[in-house]
Amino acid sequence: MGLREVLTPFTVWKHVFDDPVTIKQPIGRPAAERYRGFHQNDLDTCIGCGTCEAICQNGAIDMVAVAGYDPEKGNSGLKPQIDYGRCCWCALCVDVCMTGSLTMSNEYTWVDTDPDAFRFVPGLEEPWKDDEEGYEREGKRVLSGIERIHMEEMEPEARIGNFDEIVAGYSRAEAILEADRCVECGLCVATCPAHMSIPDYIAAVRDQDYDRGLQLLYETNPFSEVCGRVCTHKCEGSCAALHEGDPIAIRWLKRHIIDEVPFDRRIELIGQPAEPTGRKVAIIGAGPAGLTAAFDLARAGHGVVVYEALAHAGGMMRYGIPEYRLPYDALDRDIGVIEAMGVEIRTNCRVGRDVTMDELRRDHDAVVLTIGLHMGRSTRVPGTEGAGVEKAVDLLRRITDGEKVPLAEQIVVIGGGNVAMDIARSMARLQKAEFGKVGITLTALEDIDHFLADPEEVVESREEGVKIFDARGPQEVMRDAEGKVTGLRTWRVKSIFDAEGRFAPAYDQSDERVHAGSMVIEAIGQAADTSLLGAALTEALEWNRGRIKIDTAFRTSEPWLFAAGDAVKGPDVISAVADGHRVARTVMEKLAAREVAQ
Amino acid sequence: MRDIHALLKQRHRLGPLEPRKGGLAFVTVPRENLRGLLLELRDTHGFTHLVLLTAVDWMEDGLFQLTYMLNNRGRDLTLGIRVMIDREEAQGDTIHDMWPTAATYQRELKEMFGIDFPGSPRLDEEFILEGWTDLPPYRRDFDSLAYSQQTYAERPGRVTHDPREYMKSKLYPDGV
Amino acid sequence: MFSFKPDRSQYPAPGPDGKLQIDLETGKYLKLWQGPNHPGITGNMSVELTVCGDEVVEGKTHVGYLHRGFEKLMERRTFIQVFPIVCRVCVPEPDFNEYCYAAAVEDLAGIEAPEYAQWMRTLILEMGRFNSYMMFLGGIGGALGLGITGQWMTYVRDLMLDRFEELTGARIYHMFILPGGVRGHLPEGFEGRMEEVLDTAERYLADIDRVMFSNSVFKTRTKGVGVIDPALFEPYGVTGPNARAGGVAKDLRKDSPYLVYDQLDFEVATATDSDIFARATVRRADVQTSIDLIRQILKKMPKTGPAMAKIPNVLHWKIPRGETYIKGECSRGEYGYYLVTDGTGYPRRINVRGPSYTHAMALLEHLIPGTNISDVAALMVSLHTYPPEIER
Amino acid sequence: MSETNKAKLTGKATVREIFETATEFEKVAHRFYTELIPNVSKDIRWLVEELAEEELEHVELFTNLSKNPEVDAIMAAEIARPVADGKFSDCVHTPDLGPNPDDQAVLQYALMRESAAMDQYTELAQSTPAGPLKDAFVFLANEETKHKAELEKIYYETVHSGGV
Amino acid sequence: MKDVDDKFLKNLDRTVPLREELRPRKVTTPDGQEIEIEPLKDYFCEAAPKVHAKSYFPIVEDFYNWARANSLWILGFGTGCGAIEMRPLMTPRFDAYRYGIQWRPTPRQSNLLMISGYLSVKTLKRAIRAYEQMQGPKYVVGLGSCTINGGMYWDSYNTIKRLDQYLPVDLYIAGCMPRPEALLAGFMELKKLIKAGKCEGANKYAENFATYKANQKSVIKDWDMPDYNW
Repeated sequence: MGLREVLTPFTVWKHVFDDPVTIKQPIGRPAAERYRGFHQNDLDTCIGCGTCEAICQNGAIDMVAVAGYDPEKGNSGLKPQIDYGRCCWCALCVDVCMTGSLTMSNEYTWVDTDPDAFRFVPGLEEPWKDDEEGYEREGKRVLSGIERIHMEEMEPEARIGNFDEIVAGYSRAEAILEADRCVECGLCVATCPAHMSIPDYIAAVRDQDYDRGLQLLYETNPFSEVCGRVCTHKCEGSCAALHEGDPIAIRWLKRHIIDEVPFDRRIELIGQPAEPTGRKVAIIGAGPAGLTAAFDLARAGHGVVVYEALAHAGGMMRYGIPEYRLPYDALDRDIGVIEAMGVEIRTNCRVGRDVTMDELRRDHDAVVLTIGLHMGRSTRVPGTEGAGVEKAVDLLRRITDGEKVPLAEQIVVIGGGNVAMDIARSMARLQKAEFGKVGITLTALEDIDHFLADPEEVVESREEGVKIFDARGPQEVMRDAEGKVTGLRTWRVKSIFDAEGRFAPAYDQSDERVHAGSMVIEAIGQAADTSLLGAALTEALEWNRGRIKIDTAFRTSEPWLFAAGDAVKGPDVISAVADGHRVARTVMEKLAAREVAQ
Repeated sequence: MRDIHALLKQRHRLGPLEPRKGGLAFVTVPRENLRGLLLELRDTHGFTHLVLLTAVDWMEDGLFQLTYMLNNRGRDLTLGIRVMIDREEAQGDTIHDMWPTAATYQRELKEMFGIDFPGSPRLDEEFILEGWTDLPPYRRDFDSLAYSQQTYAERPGRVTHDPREYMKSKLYPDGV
Repeated sequence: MFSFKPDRSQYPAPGPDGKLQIDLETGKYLKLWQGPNHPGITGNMSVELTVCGDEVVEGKTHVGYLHRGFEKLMERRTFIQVFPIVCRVCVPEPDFNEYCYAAAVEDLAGIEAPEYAQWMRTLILEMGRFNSYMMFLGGIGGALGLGITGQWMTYVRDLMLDRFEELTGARIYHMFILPGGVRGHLPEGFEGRMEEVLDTAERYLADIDRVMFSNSVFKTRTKGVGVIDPALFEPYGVTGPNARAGGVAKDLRKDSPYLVYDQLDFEVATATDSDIFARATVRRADVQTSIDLIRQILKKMPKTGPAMAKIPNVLHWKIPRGETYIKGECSRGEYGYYLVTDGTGYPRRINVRGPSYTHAMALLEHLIPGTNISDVAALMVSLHTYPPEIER
Repeated sequence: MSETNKAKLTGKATVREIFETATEFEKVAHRFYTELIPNVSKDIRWLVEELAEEELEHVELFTNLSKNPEVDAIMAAEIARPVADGKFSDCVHTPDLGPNPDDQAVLQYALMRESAAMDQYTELAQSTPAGPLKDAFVFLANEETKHKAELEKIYYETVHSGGV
Repeated sequence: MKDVDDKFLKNLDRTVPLREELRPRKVTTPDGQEIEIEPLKDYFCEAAPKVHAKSYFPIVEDFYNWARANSLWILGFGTGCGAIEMRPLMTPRFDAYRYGIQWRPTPRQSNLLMISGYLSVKTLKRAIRAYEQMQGPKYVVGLGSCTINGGMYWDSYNTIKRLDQYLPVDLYIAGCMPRPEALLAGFMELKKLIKAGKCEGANKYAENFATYKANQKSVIKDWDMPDYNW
């Protein structure tokens, strides 16, 4: 030990005149810009999906109801309440948030004598509510997938000219990847008219437990194979994932489950119907509503006869939806399961012609009317009377029946709904086969943003060579001297809806156009053909703006008659299925009540 | 690693070598072969560093897996040696004579899993827990949350709602 | 010069059960608890000393005061939910837990973190190492009554915490290294502010050299005290700076390069005496290495790039059955995570291998007999042990 | 509205007289729809009933207005908000009502009537010098346009977007 | 989170026997005498704590409170993670000393016990002893989520969930862990409370002594101390 070692430490005395490093005002010193401080939530963006609650490893988050926020489509109305007696500020809730509404401020001081005070709903009234700084996740969500797994489809060149199914369906690996994206919030269930257990069957896909998946499907929907292809999938419009990416392909996953379970196994899985009750129910119309009701009633042991005017069961699913969207064998399998439950379907049996309503009423304990909308509307502009002008629903029916339908090299379609797309694309296929090229012009009142058709239908139609003229109001079907159709004269529609989305058309007469074509197809509204009721019953029934009046349980004003489906409610397959369940329940309640009475 | 495995296999009943990336591999041996294997690895093959000793509870199979992780520092090889022992009469062979530090691991295993290592020093002394009367907590049949809820009071008054059920109750209470 | 060299042959020997063969009631021996509430203990743990005069004849480490049952809690949490709690295993250097856990999950799930994330992780780990050494240098001075080192080093550590805060969003538990990558990118101007901190640190370290390492009192009290015989390194599982102080130039960053250490240029510091002083100087040299590494990383790391690899939806992330062990060189030695998965969404077992586990238990208990009571604190601090990683 | 109707109106000298004449027209329309009710099938009777109801409302409105001393102010306020006619005219082709018309035919007929009335009043307003009389015609044209717009909405819902 | 398994039933019957060296017994002293010892009684005082009455004159009490508020001496017992954020407070950058706050090594010199986060059962026992050894009036501050409702260790078998069941808590500071600045804000709030005479934790402890003891004993199985030990 030398003197040097004794003295050296003293050299740091030089710092004695340095400025102190002390922070003068430490209390409330601003934290870093990214600091993970107390939570903030944009309540108007928050959809109450509860993903934050699910990921919180501390069990710090509760989903609670907050005044002024009610459940609606794709929004549960619940908001996260955070317990700062649990939170660890890991911000996984922020990272996983589906909408990005949950963030953090850089506020960090909260002192209280009451331990119960540390619970709050961010976004309501906390002092740091409007803090700009604080932690937000960088970029988009990374904790759950944003991009939808691509669905393999036929190329436009390959699919035009035939009626083969376009969509390939997911492979197992693809389905698992897509199912993996689901966060199981369940917001979609309320939106689905049939309230299918969507998160549960997606979980079944993930677990590769297709048996369970199929059972889940059949609990709420006997037309899962149909819906897996052509459902309007409103559920996907309320999917939490759509806020920062693509919604989960719920429809394709449903189809995937069905694709993975062989037909025989299906019947095995859903099990045998209950013991026969001896009760009989007649159902008029073998469409989705009627057959769903038939399925439910048959499973409960009731005898069900379905009367169908056309040659095959399926209703609009068969006669309205073209084969390239819904192959007939897929539909046949769904109907096959229903028939396996003991449902008798009498095809080519038109009520009012082959059997009367009175007979049905006499021979059955209840009659359910599910006749759909099979009558096409006409614009009735000048020139629509006569040859060369057809209605879409009629043509689609004839195509399904394999009839030869009138065809022209250049066809003008009026309408912007799914039926218009269906007929345009069907005719395009026939044209391709007949003439080798497509010549379809589609005019619609609505502008492209307000089309009633699904966006993908519009895209695919265009891919297939359909020329779409949106916002054109039909004025006249032009005919030449011999009365042959030469085209459609239209005016431009400047705007079609007012600010509230109500119909308020404004035409621009100066922008007139003639769409050439030797055939015009009207694909606008549809109506129910209620002539089968007969004059007396029509007079006896209560009506509601052109439709048979029903109550919430689908009872008509006649105690023995029930009505459901498009004819009374609409507008799609899955709604018809939901109606079918509901009407079946009402019928069963009535039958049970009679049982008790006797 | 494969060379050592091939060499050892002649004298010990080794399972197949399960290599992972970065000089790491796992191998299973029967309990009676363990000490001999460890000795040989330590003295002949340079696996002188006992990285860790721990157990995995395979409750469904009625087994405990003891994992002895040895490291050869010179060649940067790590070998995880698995010994499966019966869960009901959980007993292992002490190796504190080879690595004194193993006594600590064995004390922990005794306390946390209830695995006995006869001959290991201070085995029955309390290590981490104090006054513990329940099942050894790392056993999988010990439910931490249930124990916690039965023993310690939580702050009451919290309620949560499942979004799906909540929407059902508000939008379609009768199910349709 | 005073030298404390007791005659060990006079001590009672422990019996086969490990218990000391002494009769406390003879009055010759006294039990003395150092900790858990004691300024001369590292964290919340205690050493039960049996003393004879001011000479310690036996020391037993008692831990468990911080036991939260992490390994049990991890088994109850999904793979993403484990992420927030791993860092709590070690308070002063939490990032190693995050890295080891993330790397273990990535290994078993077959995910590769992007390059940017690898660099960022390295940066975070070096910043954490720097902080840990600041704690050490402050602590070792404090244990010997040299209060100023603690004051200075805590200040410098706090400057680094400010950098941590702006980078990761938190001061202590950064929770920045997610399985799959890291949570974000460097904030703007970070390099400049970091350079300021490193400059300040170097200035303070130069003062530490003068006030501590050149201090005759410090040298006298640490040189030749608490010597670990290098022969004990293997049996007692001594790793890291504690082993390097005894001439074993082993450093996992060099020997088994992980992250981007193979692209960085650094030397492994060693010493020969294996005493408290040597352990302190090795760490002093390591701080400088960390400072250099941080500078190198900031210079070499890519400016942009994805921070996260694509990972499955974390809410139902299942990992196939398997087991792995991920290790790294933390400021105290070999830190490792042993992860066993069983194909479900929850880990089957996670075992944390903290270097303090061997250093503070078997090794410390071996070293204590024969020391002076006043040296116990310094000895314990010199091993650089953090109790939470012992009991978890 | 025929030329005779137009002639009836052109001769009127006071606002009150104009309203009384307009009321007469509405009464005629109301009678027409009321008589049509039994002729249509029950499922579309709601439509004809609604039309009759609307005409009756107009009758009441005009009657009340013609008695109201504030009529000028009310009219001025109303015509300050001109109602644009969107000329959604693909439906305004006089249909052949026949003995048992369907809903579309009834709607088309009603639209045609409202459209004609609207044109009539507009024309009269244009040919009348500024003053209370012109205001009265503008007001009436506005009323008919509003009514027509309402009908157009029903038409669109029934014919165009009905069904799918 | 996994749900609670109903099948799991806690083993409630077993109690931990008192350790050998704490049992009453006969020993021989170094000078050869045989004496009876009862360690638990010999080592500790058994008198229960008493409620400390306020001064009759409010102005005197106010003065006391002012004095108490301005000398917060904290027991330097780092019970959990939060302790690491107290270190900056003891050093120049945040310098809590300027507010009359300092850290003391022994309970006998302290009047503020900071429970820095979670408490394992083993530490709870020491914390209770430390608290009971402190001189009144004394205060307890709970740091972070863990002291409020269990924090991230809400399902741990070894940590308590609510500190207020075992010790009278005067103030909580939210955070995991709270920053030094938040701690300072907490101290300032505590000072305000003390000055207003609202920090009656020690008296609360004396008044509800039986309840606190029952709660403490329900989790500390290894109860090798008398009910009150100071």
